[in-house]
Amino acid sequence: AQVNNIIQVEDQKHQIQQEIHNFTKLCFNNCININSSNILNADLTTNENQCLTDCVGRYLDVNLQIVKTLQNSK
Amino acid sequence: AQVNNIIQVEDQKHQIQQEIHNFTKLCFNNCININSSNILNADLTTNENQCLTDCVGRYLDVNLQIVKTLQNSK
Amino acid sequence: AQVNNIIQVEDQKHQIQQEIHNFTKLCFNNCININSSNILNADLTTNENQCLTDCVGRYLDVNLQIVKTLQNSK
Amino acid sequence: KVQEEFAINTAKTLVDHATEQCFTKCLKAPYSVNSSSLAQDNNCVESCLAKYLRSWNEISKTYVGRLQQQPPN
Amino acid sequence: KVQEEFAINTAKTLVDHATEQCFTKCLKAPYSVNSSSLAQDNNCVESCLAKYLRSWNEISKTYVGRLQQQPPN
Amino acid sequence: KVQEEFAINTAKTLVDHATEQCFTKCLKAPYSVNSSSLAQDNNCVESCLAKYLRSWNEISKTYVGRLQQQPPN
Repeated sequence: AQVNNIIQVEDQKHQIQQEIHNFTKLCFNNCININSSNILNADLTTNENQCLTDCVGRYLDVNLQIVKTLQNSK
Repeated sequence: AQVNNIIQVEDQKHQIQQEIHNFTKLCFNNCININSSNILNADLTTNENQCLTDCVGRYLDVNLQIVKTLQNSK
Repeated sequence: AQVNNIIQVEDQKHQIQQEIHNFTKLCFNNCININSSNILNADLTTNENQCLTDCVGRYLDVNLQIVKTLQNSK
Repeated sequence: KVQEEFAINTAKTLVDHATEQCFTKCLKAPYSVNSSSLAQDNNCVESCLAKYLRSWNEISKTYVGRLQQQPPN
Repeated sequence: KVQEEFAINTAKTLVDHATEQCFTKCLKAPYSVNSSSLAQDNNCVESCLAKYLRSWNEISKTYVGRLQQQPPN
Repeated sequence: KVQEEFAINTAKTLVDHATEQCFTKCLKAPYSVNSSSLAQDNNCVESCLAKYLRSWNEISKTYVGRLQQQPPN
């Protein structure tokens, strides 16, 4: 039973990690500007940081809006 | 044996559903115009509808053409 | 034991094949020019061939650079 | 039980794909939250979802119809 | 039997990827079927497939050659 | 042992995604190797990787914070 518990917790952790990977791909791609002029600059700017946070937040908002609309339409 | 049959049928249904998901992603992306001017318009136009049908049809044509070419080249 | 060995070798071959599929998708997309003017031309040009080879080579270089940087930062 | 799981998976994939598509089509970086365009974004998502579901239905019909004419090899 | 399945999987993935790439590169929305450009589209797919297969071979050689010089860690 | 495998998988996915993103953002076809811009490309990858890791951390914090406020249904 304990082994099953550990596996279940790890499984949930795995899903969350997977989501973090997906968000990073999407939001990095849309928020972070990589080009020859800012090379060697390893820090995120304030705007980039804010964009990443808002990107995740609004993605989850859109997801929630869609789930709610589908539940109400049943 | 009956359980195996049910699983096999469900597996085939699963593959077909997966294809429908993939086609919807591809063809929605290429046929449907979402922008601020047509928001709150939830219907598909005649052109959008036709584009979706042709998108699936011609994708399957390309797939068949490729399978046949490969079979003939063996 | 021998069965396990065969499965392991096949598994490694599977991973390599998977990488080849992924590289072909990425590098074909970036190196090969398909348009109406070069249809019926089934050969790769010298430039296209070189681009494919360099695409794979430099992708592996970037991968190695990233692995090394992460190992050094530990 | 297999069928139940199947229906849940379909719904889940539909929600995931619609979220991805409608987020990409309706919202643009830098995704600022206090934007005055929040209501407009929500309307766009609503309309996008409706069109996505109709597209899914249309494509199901087309694909299943084609499979009946000419089964996969 | 493992090896047979392996070869079938490789062929299947190759067909799937080539279909996806050549559909996207050769055909454009609205994908009308009665287009006078049907023959041209088919030629484009033929050429695209040939180039895709050559690319796959070229990349196999390059990748396997590199793995022999420097095995993966 | 499950946890070890988990950490290895996370690192592997991170490397794979960063390679894909930074290759695409820093290098352009025809990818010629003897280019005088080799050092510049490497610097770009270095900077891209650093930003990718910081983005991953930032997004982890945001997402986990949100899950704590409002658990997934």
